[in-house]
Parts: sequence; C-alpha cells; structure tokens
Amino acid sequence: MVRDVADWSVGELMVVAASREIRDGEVVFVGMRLPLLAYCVAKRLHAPRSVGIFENGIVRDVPTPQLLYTMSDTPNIVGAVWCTRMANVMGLLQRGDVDVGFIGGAQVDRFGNVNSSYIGDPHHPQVKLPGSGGAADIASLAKRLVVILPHGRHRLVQRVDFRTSPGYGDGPGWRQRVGLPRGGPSAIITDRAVFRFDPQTCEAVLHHWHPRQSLQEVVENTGWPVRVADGASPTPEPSAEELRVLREYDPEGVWTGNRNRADR
Amino acid sequence: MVRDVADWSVGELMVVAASREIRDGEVVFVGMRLPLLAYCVAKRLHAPRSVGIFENGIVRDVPTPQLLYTMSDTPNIVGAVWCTRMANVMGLLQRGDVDVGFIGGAQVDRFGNVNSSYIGDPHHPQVKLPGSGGAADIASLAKRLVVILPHGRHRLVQRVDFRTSPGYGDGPGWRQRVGLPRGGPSAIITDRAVFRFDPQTCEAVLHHWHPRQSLQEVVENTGWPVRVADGASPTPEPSAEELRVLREYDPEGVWTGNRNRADR
Amino acid sequence: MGPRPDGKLVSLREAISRFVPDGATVVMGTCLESLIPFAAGHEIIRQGRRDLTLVGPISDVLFDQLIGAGCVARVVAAWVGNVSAGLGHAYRRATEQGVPRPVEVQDTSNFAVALALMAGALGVPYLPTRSLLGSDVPRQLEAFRLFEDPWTGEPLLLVRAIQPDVAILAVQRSDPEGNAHLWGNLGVTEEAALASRHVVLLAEEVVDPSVIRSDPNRVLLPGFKVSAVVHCPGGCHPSPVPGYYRRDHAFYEEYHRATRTEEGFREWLRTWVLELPDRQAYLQRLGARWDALRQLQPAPAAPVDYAW
Amino acid sequence: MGPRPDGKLVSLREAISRFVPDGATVVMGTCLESLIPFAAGHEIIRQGRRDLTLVGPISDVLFDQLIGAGCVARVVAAWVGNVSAGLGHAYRRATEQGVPRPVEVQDTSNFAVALALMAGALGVPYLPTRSLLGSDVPRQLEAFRLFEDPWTGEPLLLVRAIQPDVAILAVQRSDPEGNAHLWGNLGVTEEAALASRHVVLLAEEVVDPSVIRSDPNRVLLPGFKVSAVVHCPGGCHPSPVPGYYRRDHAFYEEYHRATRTEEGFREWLRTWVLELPDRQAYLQRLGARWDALRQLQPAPAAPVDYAW
Repeated sequence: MVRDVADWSVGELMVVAASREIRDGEVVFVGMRLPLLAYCVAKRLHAPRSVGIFENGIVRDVPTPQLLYTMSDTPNIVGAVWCTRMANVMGLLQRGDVDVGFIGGAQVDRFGNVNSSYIGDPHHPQVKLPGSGGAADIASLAKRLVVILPHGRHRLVQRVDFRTSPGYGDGPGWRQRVGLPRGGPSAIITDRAVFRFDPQTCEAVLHHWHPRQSLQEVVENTGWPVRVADGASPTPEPSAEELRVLREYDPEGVWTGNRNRADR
Repeated sequence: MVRDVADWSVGELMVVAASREIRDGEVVFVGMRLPLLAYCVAKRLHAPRSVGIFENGIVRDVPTPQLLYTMSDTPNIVGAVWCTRMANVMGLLQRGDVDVGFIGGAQVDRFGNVNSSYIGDPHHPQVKLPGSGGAADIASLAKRLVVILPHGRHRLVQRVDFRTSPGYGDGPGWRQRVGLPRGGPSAIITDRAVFRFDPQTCEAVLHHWHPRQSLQEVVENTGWPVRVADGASPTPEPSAEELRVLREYDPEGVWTGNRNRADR
Repeated sequence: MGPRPDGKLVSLREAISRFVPDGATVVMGTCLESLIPFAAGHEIIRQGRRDLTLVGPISDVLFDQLIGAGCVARVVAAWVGNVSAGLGHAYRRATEQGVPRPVEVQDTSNFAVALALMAGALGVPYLPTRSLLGSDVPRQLEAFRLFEDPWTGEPLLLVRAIQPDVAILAVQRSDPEGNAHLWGNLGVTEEAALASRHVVLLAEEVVDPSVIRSDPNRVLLPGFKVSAVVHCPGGCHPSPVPGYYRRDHAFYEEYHRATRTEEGFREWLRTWVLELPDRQAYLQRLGARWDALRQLQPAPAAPVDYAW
Repeated sequence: MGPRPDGKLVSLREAISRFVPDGATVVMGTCLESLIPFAAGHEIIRQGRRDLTLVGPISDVLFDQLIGAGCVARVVAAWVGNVSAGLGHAYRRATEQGVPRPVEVQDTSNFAVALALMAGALGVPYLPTRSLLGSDVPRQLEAFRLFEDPWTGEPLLLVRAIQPDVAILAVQRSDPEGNAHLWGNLGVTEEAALASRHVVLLAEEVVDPSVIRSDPNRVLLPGFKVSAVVHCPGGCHPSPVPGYYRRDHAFYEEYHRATRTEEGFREWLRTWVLELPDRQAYLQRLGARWDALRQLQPAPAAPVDYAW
C-alpha cells in the first residue's frame, strides 16, 4: 500500500513529532508503539548515533528488521548490542545515563503528571487501568520525558486522579523537594497538539497545534486553561523522507492509527 | 611419587579432617588451598552430591580436572554448572542457602572470632595482613563455619587483635544481638588439633588432638585455657582411600605441606 | 538444602500439584512479553488453584487469564493487560466489579518489582531507589517506605523484598537437574529464580548435562535451586521463545475480542484450557498455525571456547 | 552521553594517558584471579601516575606492584597479596613502614566491594547487607553505617556506593565501539563497568561488530558506556584468560621471591616494567614460556541460535 505524502495520518504526525525530540547521540528509553516508531525514524534520519534502551533488558543501536508488536518480539533481539537484566537497564536510567524517555498514559495534568493507574477514586475506581509498567520509573529518572497520549478534556485534566508517573508535581521546586534526582517532562504530544514546559512555572504551554484543525479546537478540548506560547504555530507536517522511513517500518499503519482498533 | 599411607603429612590430616565436616548434599562455600582439597575429597568419597561455591562466581558439583592454584584458574570453569557474578553467589550465602563455609586466618580466639587483617594495634599495625577477602562474609552468613589455621600461642589467642570474621563475639547471644542472621563456627582445625564449639557457652572445646604429639603439647601451644571435651580422642588418621583420592588430586603435595614454602 | 535424591524431571501436572498450593505466591512472566509460561498458568487453572498471589512486572495476558478463572486473590504487578491488543478485560472485571471474585492490587512499577525480587535474591529486607519519589504508586506501607540517605539526608524510597513461594520460569533448554540455558531479554528472571523458595522450569528441550556445562555463563541458576524440570515444548505460546518460535500476535488480538464479556471469557477458557488435557492437545488444536510460528530465520551465536 | 564520534580504539599508552589522571579512583582485578589487566597496571607505572585510589575485591599482585611503584595513595580492597604464593611484600612495606610512601587502607570484604560497586551501578547511595555485622571491618563511617530495617527493627549494615573514575577491564573480545564479550567467572566486573565514569577495555581480540551482536547475552556492557578499547593480546599475563591462556603460577612465585626486599622489588620492576616499552616487548621477554601457556585443551560452548 503506497500512500501519498499529503495523506499522512495523525498517528504518523505524532510519531514524526516524537522523533524530533530525539537528538543525535542520545540514549533513549524507548516505549512501545508510537515511541518505538519515533526512535526508528530518528535513528534512520537525524539521530543515527542514538541508542535505544528497552526495559525488558535490550539495548540496540540499529532499527529492528521487522515491525515490533512488543519489545520482547524476537526481531528486537537480533542485532542488539546487549541483552541483559531489567535491573541493569533501570540502573542506567537511575544513574542518569538516559537522555530522554517516552511514556503514554490515560491522563496528564498541566504540570506533566501522568496517570495510568485509576480513573476516579483509587480506592473504589471507576476504571482500573493496566498500571505503571516502567512509566513511573522513566518519569522519575530520565533527563527528559516526553508524554504521548490522545487529546481530550478527560485526558488533559486540571489534576490527575492518581499520580502514577511524576511530572513537576504541583509546580516549581517540587521534584527536588520529593528527592527526584533530575528530569521532568519536556513535551506532551497529543493527536491535536504539542505542549512544552515553561522552565519557570513548570506548566505545559501550547507550542504547536496539528494541521487540519484550529487552535481554538485544541483549547476547547483541553481540561485546563491553555497558555499559548509566543510564536506558537501549526505543527510542521511530516516530510516525505520522514513518511517514507516510517512507512517502510510500519507499512500497514499498525501503530499509527490506519488500522482500526477499539478501546485502547 | 607414590607415598605410603602411614606417611601422611599433617597437611593431609587437616584436609581429611576438614573433608569430614562436609555432609552429603550440602552446599559448600569453598576457600582455596586446604578447603578446596577437602571439598574434592568429600565429593569423591562421602558427599558425592555436595555442591561447591566459589566467591569469584563459580558453582560446580564435580571436582576440577587439575589441581587449582587459585579459584579462577581455567580448569575451575570447565564442567562448572554456573559462572556468574560474585553478587549472585554472595546472595545465596546471605539468603541462607550455604550450609558450610571454610576460612583461614592469622588468629582465632576461643569464641571463634578470626583475625586476618592486623597484628597489633590496627591503627599502627605491627603486621598488615592481606585482609578479609570473602572470609568475613562467609563467617557472617554461612550456616556453619570451619576455621583452618596453623596452631600456636600467637595464633590461638585469648582475644583477637581485630575481629575480621565474626565468630560468637563475646559469647552466647552475641550473634543475634549484632544482627547476624544465623551461623557461627562449628570447628577449628589446626595442625595440632580439632576444636568444636559448646552450644551453651559458645566456647571452643578440644575434641581431637592429632597423632604424633600429646594432648599436653596442644594445651601448651594454645593461647587460652583449653577445655577438653568428655571423650576427647586422637584425631582419626586418614584412611587409605582418603589419602589415595587426595593424592590423586595433589600428587606433589603443593597445598598439604610436602612442598616447602616459606612465610605463608 | 542440596540436590534432591529423587528425579526432578516431572510432568507439568505433577510440578503444579506439588509446588503451587492454594494461597501460594507465584512469580511468572519474568522476561516480560517473551518466554511466558502459559502452559503452567493453564494447568493451574485446570487444577482449580485458589487464592494465589501473582507477582510479575507485566505478564501480557497470563495474569488476566488466571484472574478471570478465579484463581487469584492478589496481584503485585506493574502492569496487567494485553500488550499488543489493549487492556485486559478479565482484570478489569475483577478489579472494577469483583467478577468472578475481587482481586486486591498492589500498585508497583517494573523497577520496583525488579528491586523487590533482587532484595529477595540477595537475602536483604529491602533495596533503596530514587524512583517513584513523589509518585502515588508506593502507597502501601508494607511494600514501600520513605527514608533518608544517612550520609546526605536525601530522600530515598525503600522497596521491600519479595521471596515468592515459587517461580515458574521458561527456558530454552535444561538438563534433568535444572541446570538451564536461557537467552534473549532476561527481564527479572534471574532475580525471580534466586529469590524464590522453589523454582519450576518449563524447558523447550531437555538436554544432556554436558550441553549445559559447556557454557556455564549462560546458565540461569544452579540446579540445586531448582525443584522441578518440566519438558514442555511450545509451553510459552502465544509468547515467543528466541530460537524456537515467534510471537503469535493474532492470538492476543483474538483473546482480546473473545473475552470482552464474561461469557466470552468462559468460552475461551473452555476451548483453550479446560477442555484440553495438556499442552500437547493445545498445540494440536493450534494446528498449522503452530507450524508457521516455528519457521524461523537462523541467527547463530558466534562460537566461544572455554579452552583451558 | 552517547557514542563518541572519534575512534575509541587506541593504544594502551593513550588510554592510560587520557583516562587515568593523577588522583583517579581506578577499579581493576574485578574477576578476582583471572583477567587481571596487568598490562594496564604496568603502563600506569611507566607513566608515573601518582595518588591513585585502587578499588577491587582482590587483585592478586597487581595492586602490590602499583603500591610498590609509589603510584597509590589509598586502597579499597578486601584482600591484597599474592594468592598462590603468599603475602604481598610491597603492600606490607607500604602499610607497615610507609615505603616507598604511606598507603591508606580502607578495610572491606569481597561482598562489600561488590555491593559498593552495585550501588554505584544502580545509581543509589548505598545497599544494605547482613554481612559484617559485629565485624571490625566496617570501621570507617564514610563507607559503612549501621542502620535498622524500618519494617522489623533488625540491624543492617549500609555499604556506601562507589563510582570509580575509571574501570580497567580485560575481555576476550571487543568490537571497536566497546561492545565486548566476556566469559568465565565474572566476579564484580559487570558492576564495576556500570558504576564507573569511564571504562577502558583491554581486549585479547578486536572483532567485527557482527561477532558481538550475534550473542548479545554475552556482552559485558553496551559500547556507549565504554571510553576506550585497547587491543592488547597477552595483557593479563600472568593471570589466566579462559579460552586464551593459562595462569603462570611460577611467575607469581618468582615475583614473591624477587620482591622480598625493596631492592629486589626495584630490580623486578626494572626488568618487567620500566625497561619495556609495551606489552609486546614483555611477551617477547617471556619467550617460550608464553607459548607454553597458550597450549590449551579446547572446550567449545554448545551452539546457541537466536533464530527469529
């Protein structure tokens, strides 16, 4: 299936936006789905010397030969530079050897705290979500954190029901106060927008809204009063090169939303 | 060099006495030199299902194909069932998976505390010994401890100059008080005698004196007032079988004193 | 404890019967999405085990199945769901509606599970971490405590040790005494093996001891720590085993769709677990699909010589 | 930190010059009696490095040599001596008489060294242990603290983390980026590698990256953590390297006899270190003896396939 460049999906735009968060030579704690694709695009294009770390114990610096459905699929081992214990890769993270990590979640608030545990009262939850996995560890320990999730007023909320993965807590100084050694969110990438964080106030600030919709729509679909950055602009569209590389890796759009999947 | 059975050396007697401390099926933290030989003899004769653990990370349940000078000699790896990190084998020890450990030392006192660090004042030592190695860990954590050292009034002392490897401290209840999870010395084997420990008083009690000398000589060469067990007897001589097996492994007597070596 | 005089090589039925009693704490799924001992989970379900505590980082759908079958009282896991297909329906029914029975969840993270098992393996009561500070995850005081580094006064989180009753672990090959080779991503397998009172191995192949001893660096843990070895080829389907078979992605998708309702879950369980006597029958039911998953591209490891 | 754009494959002289400055904390001898990077120690002596802190469980005679040459201010080691031949004369002269200079000794044990490096690798300030309770070894408060388990009140010893400036580690084979295979007893090598700011590898062979990537479970640590790779065959003599050469027991005995006096030590150092420009010259001086140590009995590892 050859698709047109202009025919990018929002999932593809999110992957490309995420890939641009990876700088060359960086050590990346890679999550599954979109972050994995983002790592593959970055690796092939602008960050050829980046290194990918997976929490199951895999470290690799070349893309996998096949699309992965999970990080433990056998193609993820072939060509890896290290297969080891989770404790060793989490040790790298805790030591401060990981530049950027990606996580998903069900809710995020304006200080970048992420909930992937409970909707409603955690003691009598309305919805029990799958849980942290490694997300809370990545959010605690990576030098930078990128949060990727669908946009919506019930997703981007004033205050998360449960703080699974710590962002900036209640604002400036909080991470240092609770003892987190470094880090904090640097971006939120949704299917509508890209937020970055104000270093002074630790709040999410809208930097880009995706094409095919208005800034107003983003604001209306966000559960907190949106601060818009000076010079905020539409998200740059994926280049032909970015789409080519991404589609080589995921031709059927398994993770970029071209294949329909319910109740994620 | 074929030697007569009656012609056993004191080193050989010590090895054989040590081998008898190992019961079948036990997990043994093996030291080098005499304890290694003891493990080999036990394994070949009365403890065929015993398992030997070395602090460099080797676990093996068959004797090595050659005499070892150190536990990291290449023949110690061949046929091993595990080559791993020191932390893993020390973890077995700390968990309580090790039945018996062997250590040497420069001094031992009547409560089985062992010094392998300093002679004289530790701050201005008369002699700086090589140090604990793993001995203090084995003494802390094994279920039983066997101490092997040369006999002498400056070796078996009233009180060690430095407690490198904890025995029973100052007596009953001490190990529990300081937080050691189990264990304590079960025997001291010297080139003159075998002591065991009184479970009530935690004191070393003379059980055997080696042939070719008198009980009186042992007492005179011990730095504390020797308590002699009811029924104490001369140490049983090595059997022909024990000597055969031992000499197959160490035909030149490298570690049993038949080869002359100074200043150990 | 030393080597057991009786043979350790037993059927899966016997291994589960002997080493997984009602109420046991069981660690499984330690490599994360690969080498998941589904065959053992299914046998636990067939034997009707109750009140288990399940421990693992994530388990893909294995924990979902055991929870749905009513075997589980408590879960200590960082993530429970269906990794490639979405959430776990049985898990949600149990935690949200108490169906078929309520399940207590102890929130944790992958790293915290690894540290708890590492503490268990090392024989210490806890290990410290800088992770999860400020997170709501470490709420339960029996598992987590805040503490200060005595040298600097900086905050630390202490993660309490877990020593499971039994670890059920899949490996590529084992000898009859439980000396086994495992390769691929290791996850928390080594820590789980060393922390647990009993270890049950599911081996794709049972090999001569000389094969294992030829490469002692690849050994998971020494046989004297292993209680049972089960020869169970295909025991990890639909999860992958490097060198043996690929992941059956579609199977997870099918499970996801089939188990949306409680009736659907019951039906799935009948078809794939309760009606089948053992793993061999399961693989027969898979049929040609199973053969296809075993068509692999070779990737041999470079030779290594322990010449001495 | 990411991969370095410039080549990591450098001479031993350059590696020591760049990564072992005066005053550095250096961990070596991490496998215990095997794979000891003697060549690196000798180069450190030739370059006249001063005020080093040496860290290791035991080092056989490597630390003795560095201490005797006056390179060392401090030793954090569980045991210093000559494993098969007896005590270390240079170590005793330094610690008892301050000759050629006083050396401070921090008492520790093998397990405590492992835990300190493991804490450094994990990025936590300490790890707890039940070992050494009641021992006089943990006297120094900057390295050890007594503490209570907050759940049970039981005593524990906290072992403070060590993050050395550089780990000098020998491996059988490495690719030019520092992805390396190590086999045999591992000791504290993995922990030392991961804990240290820089890693210098001494490789018996430098191989194509494809060799290393064919077996990622045997990799010591990923190349992005490695600062320099030195192709240094024979670099560990007289210690053994599994698959490459045996231990030269007699050499330790000879060193022991030769270094009884300070003059003897000086003479030994001239002959085996100062007069020689590099490791190749050292091996030439060894002559036929070196060839004999490389006559080995093969012991190939059973094949492993990562088929996918």
